[in-house]
Amino acid sequence: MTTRPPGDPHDEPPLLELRDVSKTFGSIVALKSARLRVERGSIHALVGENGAGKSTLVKIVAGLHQRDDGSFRLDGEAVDFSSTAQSKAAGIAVIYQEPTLFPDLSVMENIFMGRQPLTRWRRVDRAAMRRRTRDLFQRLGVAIDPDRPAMGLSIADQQIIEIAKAISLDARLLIMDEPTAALSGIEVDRLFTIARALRDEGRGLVFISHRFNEIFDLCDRITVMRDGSYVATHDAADVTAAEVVNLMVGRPVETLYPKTEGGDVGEVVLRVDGLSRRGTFTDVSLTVRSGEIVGMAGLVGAGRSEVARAVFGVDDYDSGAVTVAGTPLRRGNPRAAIRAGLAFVPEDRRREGLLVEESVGRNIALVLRRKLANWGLIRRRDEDALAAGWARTLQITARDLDVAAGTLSGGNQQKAVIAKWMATDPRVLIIDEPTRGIDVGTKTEVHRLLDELAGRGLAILMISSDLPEILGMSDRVYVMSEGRITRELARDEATGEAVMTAATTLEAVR
Amino acid sequence: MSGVSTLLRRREFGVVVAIGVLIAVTTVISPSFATGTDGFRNLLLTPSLLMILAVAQGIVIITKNIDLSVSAVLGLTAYATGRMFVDLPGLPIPVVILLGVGLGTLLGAVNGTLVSLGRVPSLVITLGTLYAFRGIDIAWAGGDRVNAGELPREFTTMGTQTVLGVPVLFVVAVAVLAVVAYVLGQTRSGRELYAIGSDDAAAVLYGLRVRRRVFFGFLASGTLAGLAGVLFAARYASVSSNAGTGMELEAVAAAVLGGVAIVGGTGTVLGAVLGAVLLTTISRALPTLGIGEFWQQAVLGALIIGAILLDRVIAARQARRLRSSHASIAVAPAKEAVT
Amino acid sequence: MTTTLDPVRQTPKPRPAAQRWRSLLLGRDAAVIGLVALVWIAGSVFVDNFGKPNTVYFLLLDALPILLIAMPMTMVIISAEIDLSVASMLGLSSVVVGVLFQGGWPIWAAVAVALAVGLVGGALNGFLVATVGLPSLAVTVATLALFRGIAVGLLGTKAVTGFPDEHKDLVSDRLFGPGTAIPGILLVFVVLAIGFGVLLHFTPFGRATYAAGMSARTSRFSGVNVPAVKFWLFVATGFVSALAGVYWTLRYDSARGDNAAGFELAVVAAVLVGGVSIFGGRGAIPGVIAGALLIGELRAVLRLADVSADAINIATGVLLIVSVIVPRLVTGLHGRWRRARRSGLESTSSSD
Amino acid sequence: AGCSGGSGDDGGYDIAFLPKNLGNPYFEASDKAAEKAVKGFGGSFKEVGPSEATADGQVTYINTLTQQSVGAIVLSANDTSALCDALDEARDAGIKVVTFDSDVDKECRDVYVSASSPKLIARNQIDLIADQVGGKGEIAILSATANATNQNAWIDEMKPYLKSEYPDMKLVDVVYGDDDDQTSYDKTEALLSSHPDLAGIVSPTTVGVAAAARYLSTSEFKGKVALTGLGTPNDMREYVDNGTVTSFALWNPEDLGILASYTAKALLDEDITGKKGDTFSAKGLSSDTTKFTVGSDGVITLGEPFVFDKDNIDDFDF
Ligand SMILES: Nc1ncnc2c1ncn2[C@@H]1O[C@H](COP(=O)(O)OP(=O)(O)OP(=O)(O)O)[C@@H](O)[C@H]1O
Ligand SMILES: Nc1ncnc2c1ncn2[C@@H]1O[C@H](COP(=O)(O)OP(=O)(O)OP(=O)(O)O)[C@@H](O)[C@H]1O
Ligand SMILES: [Mg+2]
Ligand SMILES: [Mg+2]
Repeated sequence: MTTRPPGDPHDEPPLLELRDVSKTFGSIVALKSARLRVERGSIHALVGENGAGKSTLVKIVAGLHQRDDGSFRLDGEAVDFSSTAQSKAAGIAVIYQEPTLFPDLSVMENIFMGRQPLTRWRRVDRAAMRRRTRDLFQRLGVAIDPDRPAMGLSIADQQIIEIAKAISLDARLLIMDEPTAALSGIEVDRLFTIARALRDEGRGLVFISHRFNEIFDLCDRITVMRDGSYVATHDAADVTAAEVVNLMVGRPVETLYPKTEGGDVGEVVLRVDGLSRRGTFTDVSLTVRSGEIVGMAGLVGAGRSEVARAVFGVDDYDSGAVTVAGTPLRRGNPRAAIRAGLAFVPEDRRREGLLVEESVGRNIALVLRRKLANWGLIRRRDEDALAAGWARTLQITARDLDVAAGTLSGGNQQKAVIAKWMATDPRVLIIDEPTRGIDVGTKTEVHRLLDELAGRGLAILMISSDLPEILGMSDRVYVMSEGRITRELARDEATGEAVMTAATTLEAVR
Repeated sequence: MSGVSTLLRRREFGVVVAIGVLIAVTTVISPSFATGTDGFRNLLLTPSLLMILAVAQGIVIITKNIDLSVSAVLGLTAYATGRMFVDLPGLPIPVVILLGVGLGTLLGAVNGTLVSLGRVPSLVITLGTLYAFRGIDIAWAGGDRVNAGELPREFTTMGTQTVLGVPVLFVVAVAVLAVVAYVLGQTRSGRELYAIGSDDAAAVLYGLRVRRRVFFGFLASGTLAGLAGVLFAARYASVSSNAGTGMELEAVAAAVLGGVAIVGGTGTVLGAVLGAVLLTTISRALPTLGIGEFWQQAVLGALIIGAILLDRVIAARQARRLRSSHASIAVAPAKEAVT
Repeated sequence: MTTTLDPVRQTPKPRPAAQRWRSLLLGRDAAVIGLVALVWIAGSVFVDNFGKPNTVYFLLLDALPILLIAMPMTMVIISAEIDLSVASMLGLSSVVVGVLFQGGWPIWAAVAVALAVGLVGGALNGFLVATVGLPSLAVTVATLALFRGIAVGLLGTKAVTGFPDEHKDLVSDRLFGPGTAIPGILLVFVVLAIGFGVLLHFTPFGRATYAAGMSARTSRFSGVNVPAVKFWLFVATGFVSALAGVYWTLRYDSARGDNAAGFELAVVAAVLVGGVSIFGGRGAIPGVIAGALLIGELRAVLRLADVSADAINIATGVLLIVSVIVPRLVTGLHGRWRRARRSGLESTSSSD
Repeated sequence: AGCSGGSGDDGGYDIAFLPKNLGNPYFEASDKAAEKAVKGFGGSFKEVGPSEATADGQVTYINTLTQQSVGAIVLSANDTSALCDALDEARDAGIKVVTFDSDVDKECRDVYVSASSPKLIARNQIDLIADQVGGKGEIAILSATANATNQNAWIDEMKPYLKSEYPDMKLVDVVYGDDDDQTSYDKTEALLSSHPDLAGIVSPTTVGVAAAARYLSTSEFKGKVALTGLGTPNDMREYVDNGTVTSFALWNPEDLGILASYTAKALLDEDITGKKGDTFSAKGLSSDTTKFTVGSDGVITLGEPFVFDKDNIDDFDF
């Protein structure tokens, strides 16, 4: 199967063509004039900053949202989906940015819901379903029990089930909105192998990611969006990452990792001693000094987030101790941690970081609500002033501070979470996946911010699955594997190779 | 896992054991409780109506909704059934039964339309229709009561008749249970109800017809409540406007007692039905066990608390089990990924 | 295309106070308050005897238990929970007062014990919901049966009556002398309403309540002690329900196990009509007060117009449904209208 | 306005009936007859009431009637003392208060129209059941609500009478069907399962006796366990015909309604004030009596309960 030359529209209509699509949510313009043209037998990357409108475009194709204006053609025919059922029937499979599983149902029912194989009596054929699920997992190279409920699966496992679901649909157009955000290298490789095979069968694929190496590795063509509008489409072979970034941001980006070398590192502020939680992590000890950014690397599922959550107190642990500036922390008590000067930006922004229905202002003031109160009463003016101050400092983009936090783009949501924690004037910041799903432009801003905070004497523990980020930002790196810290690397020892070796150590031993 | 151990692990099994123990103990104290002809008949007859309501409630709760109006639907259809016999004496009994059930369906459709099209929480809507339907019932019936003498004999005997010692009403309830359990457990549409209850946002993304399914859930609930209303008229042979008052919470309690989680997505209608049986058996057994009739409700309340606590313990155990089996993602030997 | 609709690349400010007022005046609360006034005017014009001091007096006395319990219930529902056991607690408190009074206790001591029972019952709900983490709908359906069962168990279906006049007068005396409209007992409500209003809207605890209702998870990650918040809300609800039970006992001079049976739904209806979202995170005290008054007022009007109890029930039910459906329709239509207008503008501009 | 007592548009008598609850056939019958009587003497009639038989529900309606300044309130009370404050308020506003069927404390009303005297009823009921069970064995009572004044008064009279007249009969249980059909039905069932040796049931309430009869008629106890009580002929006809019940008693609820109406009229006309010895007349009763006298404590008595059985039941239709 050959890749069809991106060519003559009169020859044969493209698989998918969107022109001048617009969409508003209330007063928020998500799309102004978006354009996308996907050929059969090609993998098409859709890139753009956070809030550029990629996911919205995908949801319009899926029939989840309806466009306000513009044209939408499938195989040259104008279509109008009013539900995802219709797009599915038309042969479109979508992996949404957010995993969408039914926690109470078994993994296999999650994959086949609504189209379960039937026996003669129109009964659900569980045996056949199980068999087909096993086959799918085999193709993806994972071993998940088809009968277990989806409840309790890690984000990575959930993402794999989403992928299995989409593949099983046998669609002619497969759209993947950041499918790799929670996956490790090996899983990403498998996904890519499958994606290429699908392309070679003549299907069209749309791939959304913020990771350029993946985009250039996988995709044939790239469409860039900015602020809800179409910017350009190029063959992947014809452009460089830097050029794409320029198109996305509309301005050149100087450097991704604005790390100040050789800053002042003070005494130990955060000390974790022999922290263990059965089945999750074992004997984790680490220190973070003031003014230092300590990276925490590892494969997905290594247990880094769990350690962070236990340290902050939202999760319990079995044994060990956490001390902040010499004072031991009570376990399982986030309030004590906050009082001691700990701040925690969690990995799941929308569910753990923000009240998505609440205004940006109140989100920023949430942690500090008690300190804001005078004689037990909060004055609106104080709340506004605090929020406005931090919104300015972090350059949050929003219409005003009264809009719901959930309507901000991913990057701005992340800034709002950081703002809410900076407002508490912490001594230690634990930040989990600081730039997951954040566009390049905002990424740099976040990195500069972290560097600046460290420069002001904050102790930062940064968990990241983005290896360049770890290498570029950390003064020191801990590597975790299967719930244990396998290595501690100084900045000059920390190479990609060293980190990856340590991250896979235990697996190799087994 | 062997069949037996799966059975023992089922939540429903615990309820069955509880019912069994209760009946056994009570019968030892007062043999006529389960062994006399009437005792045995009543053992099955008394819970029958609540069993049907529990199935109705079960369907709706599984979709993460709730139907507080079942009792009012029951009351209204019961009265309508009686009225039809009085006002339209020529109508054959089966037609009246169908019309009665049909009225339930209609009322269910009202709930379903308001909840699914209006996209409004069902607790609010069915609380509203609970008031409204009951109000209509009272307005229509006023102080009137349809008496046994005004109903055809064949109809009222159906309410208490037994076939081989098993009351007809119980047979109907079990038939309803069997059909609904099959649909929920074994058909695509039934499984979709579970999916919707488990996460309705995901169900929308998935392309399931959430609104339609929820609508049909309420339609089914209304229909079953209508059926219960018709049977109520047959069993008590006397209907006034307050028939079934307060049964909405009993139905919810039965479902919860039987392991249908109020948060949707889990539980079975079999459990709900067993919950109904347990609930009615308790209130019948307590006087025999020497607990004053006035204390029954208190015991019932304590029991429901016990049941939901038990569910919590079971769920926690299962969660632990799932976590320890988490190594699922352990990378399988890199097989040829694409065939 | 208008520039105001564009995403703005500038630092956001708080919304100007004028705009906030506008959205408040066009909001849900204002609509309910307007409706209260409307029904009042309609009642005064069309119904004999409505609008006299006595009507107001009895209306307030009748609505008082709903008004009282609606205050903590509002906060419970905003925290995304629900308490269906309030009416049973009311009945239990009433029975406790009755039984102790009958047993020769001084009335104030009986009342104190009843209020303590309210605290304990609320704490039981709170413990099961907040600490153990059980769903409140299920828990409070259970305690609905439990509290009512204890009440009925203690007193059977008997009633204790004959409370001393000086205590009954406490709840029935008029604030400004005989013939005037305002019952003195309303002061208790005013204090409570101000207390809960300030607590919900102007304190860290109130912010925590909203946060817990919007996302318990985010709240926990932000150092909000969600279980504590919910626990205390249930305790408060139990306490106020018991207080309403004392009121009920003295007002009707009757301590019975089945006092206010089924009343929980009326309280929930008032709260929801008042604009509180059953999903939590949304709602305000002024709207709820208006909601409770609206229901009470509607009942008074209909009763004075000799409309029977059944029609009153229908009206309550319809009001409840309308109060949630209409805002939906309005936002839906508003959106459609705006889209239509926008595309109209665009087509004219493009034809230029 | 309206202190002068019911200066309605319809010529003077503005009378409101307040039954224990709406939807109770007994009160339906009496109130319907009362309506006819009131219309007959040119008054205006209305019936209002709560849907559940509770005191607080009645208080609200008494308050409303007070605001409407009706001429007289005729009520059957759900509680002896709980209604007093509301009734006092009504009387302060010049409204006449008549209780019928079930009384309140005598200070809170003008007169009470009693269907019969507790003593007469208690004896009648015990005699009936004794006759049916042959004067010995276990009996039980299925009552209305536990604090229904009239029921309790009758039960209190029954106990000593039973002891002195029928020493071989034993009262083993009193249960409460709350005047609710379904509850009464279920309570009957419970009664029979917890007292296997029960010989007879007395249910001095129309709802209860009908429900109990319906239960018995389809159970194995039909014909074995005797049943009597206070019931209406229309409710009980079927069970008398099929042999479940031999005899039961009641006064005529229509007469009671009519008498209560005339009592209210007499109060409004100031023919009577509630003093012992006052007399007035009533028309349209099924019996020949037209002259009634107020007894002590302001009680007016309709008469003795009437016993229905196979031979006479078909002469009645209510
Ligand atoms: N349901 C919604 N209601 C209101 N605004 C929305 C909604 N969905 C998206 N938006 C807004 O539309 C714009 C585009 O969002 P979208 O999610 O499409 O961006 P994206 O390119 O996918 O960003 P990311 O890379 O962060 O996923 C954003 O400003 C976002 O806040
Ligand atoms: N939802 C969950 N329920 C129970 N246990 C979980 C869950 N998610 C993860 N775990 C446990 O925690 C361990 C680590 O999970 P997780 O994937 O979050 O690791 P991580 O190192 O934080 O990776 P990342 O942050 O990159 O996703 C898993 O091995 C598993 O035992
Ligand atoms: Mg996106
Ligand atoms: Mg993680």
